Amino acid sequence: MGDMILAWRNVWRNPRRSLLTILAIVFAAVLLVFMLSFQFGSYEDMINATVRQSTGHLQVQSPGYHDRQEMHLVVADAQHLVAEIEPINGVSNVALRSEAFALMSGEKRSRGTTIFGIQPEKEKKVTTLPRQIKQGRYLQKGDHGVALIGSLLAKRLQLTIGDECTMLGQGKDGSIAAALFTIIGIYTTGVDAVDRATVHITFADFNHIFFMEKAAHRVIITAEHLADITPITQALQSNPAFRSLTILTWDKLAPGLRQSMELDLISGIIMYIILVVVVAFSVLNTFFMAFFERTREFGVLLSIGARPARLVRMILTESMLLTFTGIALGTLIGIGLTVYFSHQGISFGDGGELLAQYGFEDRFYPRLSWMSACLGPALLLIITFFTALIPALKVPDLKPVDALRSC
Amino acid sequence: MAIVTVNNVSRIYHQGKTEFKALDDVSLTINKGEFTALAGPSGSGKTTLLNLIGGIDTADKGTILLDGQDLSSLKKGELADLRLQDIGFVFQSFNLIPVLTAAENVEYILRLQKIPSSIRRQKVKAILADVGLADKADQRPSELSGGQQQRIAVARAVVASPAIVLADEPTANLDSVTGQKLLDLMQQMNTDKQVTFVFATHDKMVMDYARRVITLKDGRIADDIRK
Amino acid sequence: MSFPLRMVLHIFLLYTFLSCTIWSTSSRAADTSSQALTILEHAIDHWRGTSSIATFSLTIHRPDFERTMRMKGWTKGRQNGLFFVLEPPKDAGNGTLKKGREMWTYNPKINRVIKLPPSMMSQSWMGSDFSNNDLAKSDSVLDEYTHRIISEEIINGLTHYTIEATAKEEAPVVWGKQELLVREDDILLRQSFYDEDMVLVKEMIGSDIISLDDRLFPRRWEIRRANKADHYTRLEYRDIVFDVDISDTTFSLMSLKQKGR
Amino acid sequence: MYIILAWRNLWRNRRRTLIILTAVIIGISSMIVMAAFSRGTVQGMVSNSINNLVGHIKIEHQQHPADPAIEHRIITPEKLLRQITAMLPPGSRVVQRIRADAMLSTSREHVGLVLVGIDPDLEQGVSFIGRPPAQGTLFGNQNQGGIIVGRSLLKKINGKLGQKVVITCQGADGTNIAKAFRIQGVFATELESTERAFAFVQLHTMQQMLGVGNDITEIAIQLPDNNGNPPVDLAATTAFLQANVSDKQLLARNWRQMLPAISSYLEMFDGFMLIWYLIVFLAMAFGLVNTMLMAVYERMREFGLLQALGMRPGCIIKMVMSELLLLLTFGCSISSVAAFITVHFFFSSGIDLAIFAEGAEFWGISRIIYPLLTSWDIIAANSVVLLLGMFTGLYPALRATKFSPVQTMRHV
Repeated sequence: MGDMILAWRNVWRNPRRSLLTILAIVFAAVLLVFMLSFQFGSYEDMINATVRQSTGHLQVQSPGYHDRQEMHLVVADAQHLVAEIEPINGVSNVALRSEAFALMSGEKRSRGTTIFGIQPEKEKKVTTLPRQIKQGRYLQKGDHGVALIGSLLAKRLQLTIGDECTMLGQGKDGSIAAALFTIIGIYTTGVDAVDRATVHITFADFNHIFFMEKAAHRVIITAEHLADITPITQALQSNPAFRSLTILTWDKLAPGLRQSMELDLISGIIMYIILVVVVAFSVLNTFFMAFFERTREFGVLLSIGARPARLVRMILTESMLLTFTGIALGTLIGIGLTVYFSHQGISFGDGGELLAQYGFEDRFYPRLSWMSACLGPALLLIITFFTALIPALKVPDLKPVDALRSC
Repeated sequence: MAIVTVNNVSRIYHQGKTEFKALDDVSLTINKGEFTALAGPSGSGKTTLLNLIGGIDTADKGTILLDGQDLSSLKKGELADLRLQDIGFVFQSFNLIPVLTAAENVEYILRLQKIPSSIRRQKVKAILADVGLADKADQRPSELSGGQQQRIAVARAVVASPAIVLADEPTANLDSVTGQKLLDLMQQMNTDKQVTFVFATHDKMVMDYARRVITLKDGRIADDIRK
Repeated sequence: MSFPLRMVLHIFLLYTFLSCTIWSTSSRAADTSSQALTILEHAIDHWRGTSSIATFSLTIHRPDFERTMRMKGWTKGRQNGLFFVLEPPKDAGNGTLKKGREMWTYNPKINRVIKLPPSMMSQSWMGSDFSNNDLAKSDSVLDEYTHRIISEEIINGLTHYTIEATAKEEAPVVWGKQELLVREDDILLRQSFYDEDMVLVKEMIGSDIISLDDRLFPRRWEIRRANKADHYTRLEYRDIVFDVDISDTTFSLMSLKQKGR
Repeated sequence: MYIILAWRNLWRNRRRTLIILTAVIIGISSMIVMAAFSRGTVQGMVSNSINNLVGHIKIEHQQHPADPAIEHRIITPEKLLRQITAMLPPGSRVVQRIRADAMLSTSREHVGLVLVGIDPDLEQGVSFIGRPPAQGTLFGNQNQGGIIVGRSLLKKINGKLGQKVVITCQGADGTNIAKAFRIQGVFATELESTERAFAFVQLHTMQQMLGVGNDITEIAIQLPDNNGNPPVDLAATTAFLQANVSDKQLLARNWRQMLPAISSYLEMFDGFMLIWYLIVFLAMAFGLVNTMLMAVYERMREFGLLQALGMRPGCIIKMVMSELLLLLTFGCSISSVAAFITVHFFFSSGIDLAIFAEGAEFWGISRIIYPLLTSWDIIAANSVVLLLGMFTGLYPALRATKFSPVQTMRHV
């Protein structure tokens, strides 16, 4: 018969009231766990979407290339570096990519574009581009003399599948780089800048045309998980082969991305705090009622010699038991729900198409993590604790005689 | 030997602007082993006096010594400890904690005293047997009759061997047969274990049982009769 | 004109000039303006001739590499030019046609003539420190600027005029001013480009004056950005003939395509 | 009668009523304030996009969207402009523009951008360039050689007011054209990308430069202001224009067609808001039911007595419900006023997202968010709470009728 049991029994003195209170907390906990998992999940999707479309989780570049994409700022022996990177734990894919500014010309029109040299078989694992091909097909290993072209650029140059286009630019050494390509695929990413001014060719073609020798502009590393990025970075930094190179992580490669997520998270957290405060006020009433209807009992307890602090502790224990039950139940249900939907995914209906355009999955998958499972319940716990404190702290003011007299 | 010494105690209640002297310069002494009743009509100040002796109310004037200790010199926490160690309470009604069983209610005070659980259990068992409710140990107060509840209250009051047990109208909500049984029990405690009892009551039966009856009137001692 | 005679003339001119500056500073501006333009026109015409056919090498120097191309060029007047790469083999056949301010480029690998759109005009020409614009607008220093002689100096007996060309208000040129150093015998020795705040941006320096096709001529030209010592392009003439009769059809898209093949 | 009784009953336990009232007020006012901010954000996004040289309706050559070359232009638009103006509701604004890809060069930098020829006087209230520039001035008619560039572009080229820049572009005849301009004004917009993408010159200067006479590439139409809401008859007006312009080469599109992503987001937005209302309401509902239950149980004897006196269960339900209705109405009105005050007094100057500037840019939202309070949101939030709140009140009300007179009278 510990105080705990006493408190637990007190909780169930008015089962209906306690149940409703617990339900309110369960509701808040379920919602917080699920929504936070959902938010974190979508952040990971966002990171992955960006990462897939362009940056990768990590990149190795020549110093200065990130600020000014000049042809000659290359990672010299790129293939050799790939062999160094691939065995590192947590690395799921290493792709080489080069890019150059060049003049693309169709029959009548010309336009300055960015040409990407990619390794199709490796990019395929990380890029959303194959899914965004609206006409024709994606590049394949061994392709030669063929190009993928953005849909807006295609319209502008009046090109379609099977048409020839020419490309004129400058090689790494400044010499003239020119080539003739047959269009085999047209993509729409939904990002106008990409669709309007980019062309993709194979890495091998690029190397040949732009006299890159063994070099590449970017070594793009994709990690298994976001958490692997730091250890991979450390592994690279300690490797002498990378000493003269720059290692950049996704948040530096896409600076707006992190802030955009922070912004979203903060607005989310404001919403959650409002929610929790509303729940807390609902709960506060229960706590107060439980306190007032037992004033006389507290008088008896004080009379027989219980110290006020003990009673405060007892009341807090009761409230917290209620809260804990709610939070525990809610967290469990929330986790269950999250796990279910993390397999099932949540469809956004019509919105899905919109998202797909931007390289997102048309289904969202909430992702359970320690953070998403604990953050909401912890917030709930803290706020309800302070809520419970309000009535509990009235005990020391209680005079036994008055308490005994109250009905 | 004096357990309680009340010296020139006054207690004034304020109700709005009007003053009400519940106790007016009262002095008395209660010795160990006494079985005393504070009598008088409603508002005569008997409950106030009982509360003052029990340390759950404080005097405006005068001193109260309990077991030689001046109650007014004690802080809130010390007062609570004093009540815990030296005083047992029995109230008119709603005495027990509804969520605890009979045994647990009795045991609770021992827990507060931090007495080891083995000793606790023995003591509770013994005292429940003494009050004749050994078979009701695991019942909740709501499952007990009024008389049984008061017996448990008595058990709780005496289980920690306090210097004095204060009972405020313990028989008020009982029928006369049950009330008598309760008084028998307390009398037995008094004779067998030398527990000192002080009652605040206007029940004639209690006064009959008492060996000393102090009658209060308008906050003053009108009469003090030892039988 | 033989060398000693030229020298005498020079000294004479110098004295006259100096006395002019002393006596009539007020009338100098108008005078030097037209004089400066004349000097410049002569210099540019001297450099290019009414027409020319030249072979030259273009060396592009960067901190981490150096590359040399051998080229051949035809020019006619101030408007027309045609250039081809002869060596190295991987660049051979690449051609550029300039007509007025329009430029076309030809690449033998893709066998196409492509007109350079405005967006490409600021890109470097053949990987050098010349932009396409530098080529297309090479004579803009005459039309788009106002000129004055800011100093004259005699070095080795030859007067060197420093001409300041300030961009006209409405002129579609990015430079705030140019400073050109022209020797009295119409040889352009240096052309410096300044931004609007009159801070030096890049410089083209001629050196190694030799006689080519009976014309004194700086054989070597270097163009470099201010503050970038190991970042330059060097043009060296191998041989050049001036004032030859070149047909207008040479400067056509057809010939750009044919000559490159 | 019920209302007075209900009012008095409500205040029998002041603390309890105040607490649940606080919960309701926090709930509803935060619903509305959050809605105002979200709507402000979205509205900002929409108006940014519309102001971004899109307009409510745009008319251009049908090839121009895909291939914005100068040959896909609107030839001699005077008659067309008159025709269009006649077709539009009064108060509409019609502007003509000409745009072309161009290269902006200084002695050190070359930047590709879209050069737009505008009539600055007409652009006021139609696009961002109609606003007074951040620095410098808009060009008047006499000034032919002025150019207005974006703040970010100015920073990128390290330029200053009065500096000369050279614009190179392709003329109508295919030749390269270069022309010098002086930076006369600097515009600032919500989006950095816009500040880099556009530069503006006088419409006729650009027409002259390109050699196109009076031709233009687009006509943008701003429909009359509809209290901050997009015009309702947008689609119809667009279709009407498309059907009735005499030149069949032309294409009329409204912003919803031009900005499908924002448009579909906007369509989902009201749904999102309703979900948010529901969630906050649910959080509140548990407290509501609990409070009403307490209020009912506390008065068990009273209800028993009333029934014993012959009150019918329907009346008891009515009694409880009117208490709840009163509580909710009271809460709703206070919250709406509180939300109104919050939005109009505390956030009248908006929230500055400067520290998240890049993030805001990423979402395409403004750096400063101004809350937008609409009657829809106030009504929707209040009705969700009132309707569903009354629904939750049914349970305690029904409980109250279940107290049998005898049973409750015995209960102490």
